[in-house]
Amino acid sequence: MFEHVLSVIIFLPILAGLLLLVTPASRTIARVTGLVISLATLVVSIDLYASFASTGHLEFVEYFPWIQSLGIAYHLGIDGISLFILMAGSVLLPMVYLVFTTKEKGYYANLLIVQGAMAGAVCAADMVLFYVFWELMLLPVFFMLGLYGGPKRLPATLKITLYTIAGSLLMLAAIVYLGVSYHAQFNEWNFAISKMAQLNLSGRVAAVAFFGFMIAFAIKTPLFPFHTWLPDAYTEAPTATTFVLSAIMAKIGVYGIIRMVVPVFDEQFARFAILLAYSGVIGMMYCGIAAIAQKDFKRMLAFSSASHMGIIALGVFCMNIQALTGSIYQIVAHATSTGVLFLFAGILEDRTETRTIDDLGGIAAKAPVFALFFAIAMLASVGLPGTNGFIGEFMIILGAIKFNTVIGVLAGTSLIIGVCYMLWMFQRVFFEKSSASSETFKDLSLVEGLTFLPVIILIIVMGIYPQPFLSKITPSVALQFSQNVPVVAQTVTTNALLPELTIEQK
Amino acid sequence: MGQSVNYLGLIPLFPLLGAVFIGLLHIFSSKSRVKISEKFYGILACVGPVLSFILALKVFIALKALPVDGRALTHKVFVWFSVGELHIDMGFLADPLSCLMLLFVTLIGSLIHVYSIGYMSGDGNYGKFFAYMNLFLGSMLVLVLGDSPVVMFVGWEGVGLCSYLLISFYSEDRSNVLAGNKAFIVNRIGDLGFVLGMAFLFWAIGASGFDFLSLKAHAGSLTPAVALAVCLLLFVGATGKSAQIPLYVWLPDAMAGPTPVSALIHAATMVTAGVYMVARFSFIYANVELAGDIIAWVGISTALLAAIFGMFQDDIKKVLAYSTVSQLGYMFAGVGVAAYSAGIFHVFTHAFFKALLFLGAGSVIYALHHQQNIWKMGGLKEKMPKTYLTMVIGALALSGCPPFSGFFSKDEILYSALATGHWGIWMVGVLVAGMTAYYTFRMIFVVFHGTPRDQEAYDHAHESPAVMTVPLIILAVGALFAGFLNLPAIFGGSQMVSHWLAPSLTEHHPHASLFVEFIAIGASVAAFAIGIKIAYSKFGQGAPEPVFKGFAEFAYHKFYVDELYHAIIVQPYKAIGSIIWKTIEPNVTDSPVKAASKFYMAIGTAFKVFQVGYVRIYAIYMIVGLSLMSLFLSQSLN
Amino acid sequence: MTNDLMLLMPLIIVGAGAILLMLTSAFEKLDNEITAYGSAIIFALAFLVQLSACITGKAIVFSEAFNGILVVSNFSKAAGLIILACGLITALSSQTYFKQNSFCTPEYYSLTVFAASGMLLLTMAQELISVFIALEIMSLAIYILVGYDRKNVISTEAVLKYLMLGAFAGAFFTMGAAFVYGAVGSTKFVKISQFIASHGFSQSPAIIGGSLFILVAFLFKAAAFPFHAWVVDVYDGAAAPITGYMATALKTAIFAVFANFLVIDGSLQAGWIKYLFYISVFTMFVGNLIAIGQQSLKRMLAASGIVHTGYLLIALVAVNSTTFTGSVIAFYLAAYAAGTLGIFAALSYLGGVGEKRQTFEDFKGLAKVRPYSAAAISIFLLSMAGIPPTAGFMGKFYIITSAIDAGQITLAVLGIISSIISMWYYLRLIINMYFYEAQDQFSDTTSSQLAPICTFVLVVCVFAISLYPIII
Amino acid sequence: MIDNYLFLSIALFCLGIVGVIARRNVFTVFMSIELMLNAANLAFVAFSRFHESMDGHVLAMMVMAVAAAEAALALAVVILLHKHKSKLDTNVFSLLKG
Repeated sequence: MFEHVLSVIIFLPILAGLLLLVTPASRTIARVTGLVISLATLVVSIDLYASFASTGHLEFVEYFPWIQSLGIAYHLGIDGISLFILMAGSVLLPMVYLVFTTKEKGYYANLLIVQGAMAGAVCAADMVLFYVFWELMLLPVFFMLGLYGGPKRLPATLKITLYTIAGSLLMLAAIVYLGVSYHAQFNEWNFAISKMAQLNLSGRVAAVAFFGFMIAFAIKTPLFPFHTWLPDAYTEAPTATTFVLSAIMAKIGVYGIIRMVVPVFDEQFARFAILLAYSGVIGMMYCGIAAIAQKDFKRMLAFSSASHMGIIALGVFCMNIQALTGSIYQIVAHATSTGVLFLFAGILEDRTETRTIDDLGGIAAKAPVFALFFAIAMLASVGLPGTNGFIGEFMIILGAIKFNTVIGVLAGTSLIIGVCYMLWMFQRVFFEKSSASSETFKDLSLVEGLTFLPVIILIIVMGIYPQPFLSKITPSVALQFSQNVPVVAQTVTTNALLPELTIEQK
Repeated sequence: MGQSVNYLGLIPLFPLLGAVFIGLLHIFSSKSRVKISEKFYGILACVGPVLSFILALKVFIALKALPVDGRALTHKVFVWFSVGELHIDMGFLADPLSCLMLLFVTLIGSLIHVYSIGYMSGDGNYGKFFAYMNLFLGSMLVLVLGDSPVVMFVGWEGVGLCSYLLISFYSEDRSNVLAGNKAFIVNRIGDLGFVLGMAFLFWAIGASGFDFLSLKAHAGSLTPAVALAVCLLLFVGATGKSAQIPLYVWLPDAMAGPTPVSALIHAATMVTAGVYMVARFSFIYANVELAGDIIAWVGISTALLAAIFGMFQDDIKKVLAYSTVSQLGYMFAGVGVAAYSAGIFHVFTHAFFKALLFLGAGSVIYALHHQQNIWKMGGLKEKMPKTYLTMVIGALALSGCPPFSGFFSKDEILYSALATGHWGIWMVGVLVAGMTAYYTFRMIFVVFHGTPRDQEAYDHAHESPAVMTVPLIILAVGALFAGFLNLPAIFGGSQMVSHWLAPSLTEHHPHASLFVEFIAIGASVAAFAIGIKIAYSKFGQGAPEPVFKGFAEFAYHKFYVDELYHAIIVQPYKAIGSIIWKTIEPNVTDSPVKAASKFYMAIGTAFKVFQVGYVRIYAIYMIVGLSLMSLFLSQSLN
Repeated sequence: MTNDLMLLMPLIIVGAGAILLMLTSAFEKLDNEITAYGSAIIFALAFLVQLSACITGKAIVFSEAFNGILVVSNFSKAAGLIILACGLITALSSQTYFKQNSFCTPEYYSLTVFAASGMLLLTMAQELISVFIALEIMSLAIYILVGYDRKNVISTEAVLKYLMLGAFAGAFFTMGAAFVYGAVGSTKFVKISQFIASHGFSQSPAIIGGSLFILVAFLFKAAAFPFHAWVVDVYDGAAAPITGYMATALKTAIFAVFANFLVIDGSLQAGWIKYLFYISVFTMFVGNLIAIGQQSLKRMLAASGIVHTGYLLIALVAVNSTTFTGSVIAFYLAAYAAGTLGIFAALSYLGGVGEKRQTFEDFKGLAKVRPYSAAAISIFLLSMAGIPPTAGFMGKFYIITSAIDAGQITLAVLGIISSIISMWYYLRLIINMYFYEAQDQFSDTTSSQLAPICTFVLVVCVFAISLYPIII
Repeated sequence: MIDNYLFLSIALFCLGIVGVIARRNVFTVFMSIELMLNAANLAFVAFSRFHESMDGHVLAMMVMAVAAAEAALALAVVILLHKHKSKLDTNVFSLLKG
């Protein structure tokens, strides 16, 4: 459509949000602004999607030098992998403004900012820029959680913030290490993500840097056993925040692994993949089983989300094209399904003033449309064929089997684990006799229905006819696997320049 | 290979569209106060299945026209998903096997839709019911027609979903919903096997096309180990779907659904999907003796177990449910001994008479206002002659009385078991045949003969409307004559069905002596006679409700298998869940974080001690630091 | 010669201005207001001159003046800029501060200017005794400013501690200078470096001992472990603007001269790196540990000042004496100064009469009452914590990059860890300001807008410095 | 020759240090600091003699000047302290701590 489309997608919401914050706008104005801006972003992104050529390389590249002396640049671009996370954000976020109509000004403003920041993190092609947006994502979450969260919000806020920042600061050190090693090996300063694949990293410090990245992403994703901030945060956070966290932000963690860890640390990654895969699959089972014990449906959804993230991450660790494509597809699928589910949870909470599963019941009879939509989203999240949940999960399991039989079989159990807690919850909330609190439950209004309808349709379409979407992803994934062989240029000479060696001399 | 046509996709499409349309209509009517007449729903609901049936006939004719070894129609609608070597088309395949399934699924489906118009009348969620039924039929047809395991899996899970939805159709009642959950989850356990089997199969031979035809072409290159693994994993899927040991537990509970559902899904079509799938993969199973034996034994022991349970049930539908399980056991015994055509043929005949029996039972239940306990019935044959007659035909077919359809198909299976030297299986099979005859006629006698046990219910009883009885009659005709389609040579027949199926199955017909064949027939007939004799002597003149003791009581409670599963699987699972949540999460996984923060605050407050506030002490700090530095300095210098 | 004088112009302006103010404050016609504006004008003027020197001045690196005891380098120019800016902000926010606090006399402002002149001299000094004199000019002025509130025993105690320990450290400095003089026969850095080059560092004990003593003095002024203990008490006792002034300008001057001294010879620096390594590690962690336990805002900021000293020491460890530009240090100092001064400027108008708002609790719910001030303070805190896209992040980024580039990976990682530790007590204030209901209406804050304006100017700076990181 | 001077100056310096950390009276402490400064001066003078150059003397003069300024300030502070709590014990002034 026009130039700098990515910058528009990133900064339109951020600027609007800041504007709302500094001006004494009323909540209605804030909401309308949010809606308009996010819809505008959606339009731009759809245009972007349409004109995305799926070459596999970065497209819509924008490059302005930022700090020449260190080769840091304002460098944006998307490929098939990032495109879908970007789209997920742009498609899903407008719903919030339509569904939740009576929130503070800051609520909507922060939503806008976080949307822009997430888009930035996804589009950034420079590690430092990525880090900037990565940290920027957290601040609005911090404020939304702390300002508009539930009764026990403060500990949750502190936990998520400190936990995440701790992780990302380690990542910062790793990023700098990469930049410096690049300087040492090719004696020019550069922080471009794509360049880092040429590095050949080995030895202790490289492994440390690898874990610097991995821990940061593992915390964000979250990957077992770094998930402990999640239940509190997801439960205490206002619905929109939980929605953002689970639907998109968690995915950016996985995206980070795909984008920075897999190509750059190919050697270390190959070494630790099995370990990581186990942590992914164990996390899936652990959280899935824990979900069945939840009395609070929001917390149950939180655990289910963590469980799904486990299997999505597993797809990345399996190191074959099916699994990786599967997890990217599952990222989108899970974004849609779990996002919708969390929004529904918010609606339930708003209308029944309870989050306890046992206080509810018989809602299906009261609200057929709501029940239908919820059921479709739920079935997508348990991976029923015909919904988009199946495609990704199937490919991940397929890839996992190839990667390691045991892990594959364990991954397969997600078919069962997911269904157990979901059906049980569905039974107690939607079926059976209607309880006092759900007696007067209102069905979705027309606006709400029309808000959710596109996503519900998307869930089914992506399940029945996924190929158009996949064909945009696969080139980039194939490229990932093709470029994984490290450039062996001047290995011998540059090893002497590697920082870790110089430190041993000291 | 296989001629490409462009209408296969439509066959499942019609019911699916019907489902969507009816569903939307239902929601619309429930939102706005516009009432839509049941007639309209009923007609709408029947359109899809009937159209599919007509197309199925078209398929049949088209296949007939083709040369025997080239009998396959394919229709690739679009590329479903294709990543790397994985390439899955949304494609459909009609070969003789699927064609046979197609025909009777659509036929019986249509009949049951018609029947439901009567049975479901007056139900609040009329529209919803038909939406689900259409959805089910569509999924079933996808299952049957799918040209690759993955597409088949779509239908496979789809029917599972529909059965969940329909079992928990009366969702106010918790037990129904629980039954639905049970069905779905148990099916899912099976599906895990299916998926893993698919995955192994794919990595073995799937790279060059994952549809059945190319799989069949490459089946030879399977290593025995992989082949065995694939067979068993897929069979796990089959046990889930077709209610075999150890996953049969969901089917009896599934009777919580409306009776037509039980007839359509849990008797005629869905539960036979497992058998169909094994027959589909016959090109693998045929080469793996061990897997075949395991299947056969699992099948026949399921048949025995279910028959034992069946003899002590007092809910008319439960009796039929266990008889279904038992018959499914037969079918697996059949396919297990590599008599795939026999198994499929039993599927075919069973569909008729079991649907018939269920619908008959439904009409009884309908007549008695949803009374299902046979000990509250009795002497109904005067009140509802049509139902009685048709049900007797069904019962005879079920218990394998010549020349009813059940006889031929069951005999075929037992004969092949015998002919392939599986004596044990044959003997158990004959025993089960006797038991089948016994419990079937026990039901018939108790329900229709003797004196009414519940007088005023009896007085209100009445024959069902035509819309319900006509399907009964049609099915009865099927139950009577379907057997002749596969009349074995010994009766001067020419096994049409077997020959029809031959091109799409990999089996070698055993050739045993005529003597063996006579033994088989004689034994099963004798067993039938004995069974029916005992049943008549005990219940012929009407008998009081028996009180079960000892083994009978044990069997009446189904050997407490459900309780066992609940105790060793469900409870521990939930327990683990709450242990993780209550104990492990806070005390193990989260403990490092907690400890870190505690330590953090503690050390922070502890450190304030050093800020004593006495300036002299600060000076001392400086001096100490200085002297330490100089100490290290002197160390480093010399 | 004239060129050299031009380069010294800021120093001259400030010095002359200081004396002028001191004299004029004898007239009681001139009240605090006017002297405040006067000092502000002096700072602004000097700042502009310095700025023009930075921009237009064709960078005359190491252009000699006064026979090589003073040197103007880009680094010293940058440091001077920071110092003058800090002075300006301090003068302005003091004006607002003294609307609520009554112990002001006109001399106050001239003393701030005096201190500034000392600092400027310090940044340029290339000779030990002139370093000592500059140090004392600065320190004496600061001592007085710390104890300016004569009625208040707290500030008197603060000045006692500061003066006593400061003089103690000063004595060490002179002794060190004496040793170096004894070895070299001169106290000029140039000569010293020639001497070390010819004789070698480890060969001459006098140089080692002398440099040790000198280092001690610097580390004391920079508040590095184990010479840090005074900082918390003194900052607590001093008036908010002065605390800010000390925390930023003084630290800038000290690190300027510290770096200049350290890089006079490679072997000298190499000889001390090991110690600086440990000192910086201990400084970071001890500072954090002190900060965690604090309830008073000023004490927490003082402790965090110690932590930042630790980061700056990392930069010192990483400097390469041959290709030294000081850009990293200068940038970090600028970023740090913007954040810290901002907070103290905010404190000087939010603190209330007699600085009655001191602890974290006192600022609960500030965001509900004064959203913009709360936002500004949060931004400053985030900058100190090093969260992008603030200046603090960029500063930290440069320091870590330089450290890893110099092969000090361990040090860099430790720095990262310490900033993880420091995160909590920065967030704590934000949480207090935002996530609680307001008990206090902050209604007693003054009408004077100078300090608020400074605050928001500094907010702009925080972002500007990071988004347009001019590497000097 | 020079050694003796150095020994003396170092001895004085150490005395000063001891005085600072051992004594609690503010006066004594400041006098000890003066002692340290003078030790430095002594060293300067001695070294300048040793190097046959007058720089050392100049430096010593400057140090004295500064020391004088410092002493003046110190006296002012002492008076202040005495005003507040009519004691000169440094341990009395420990309100700021923790």
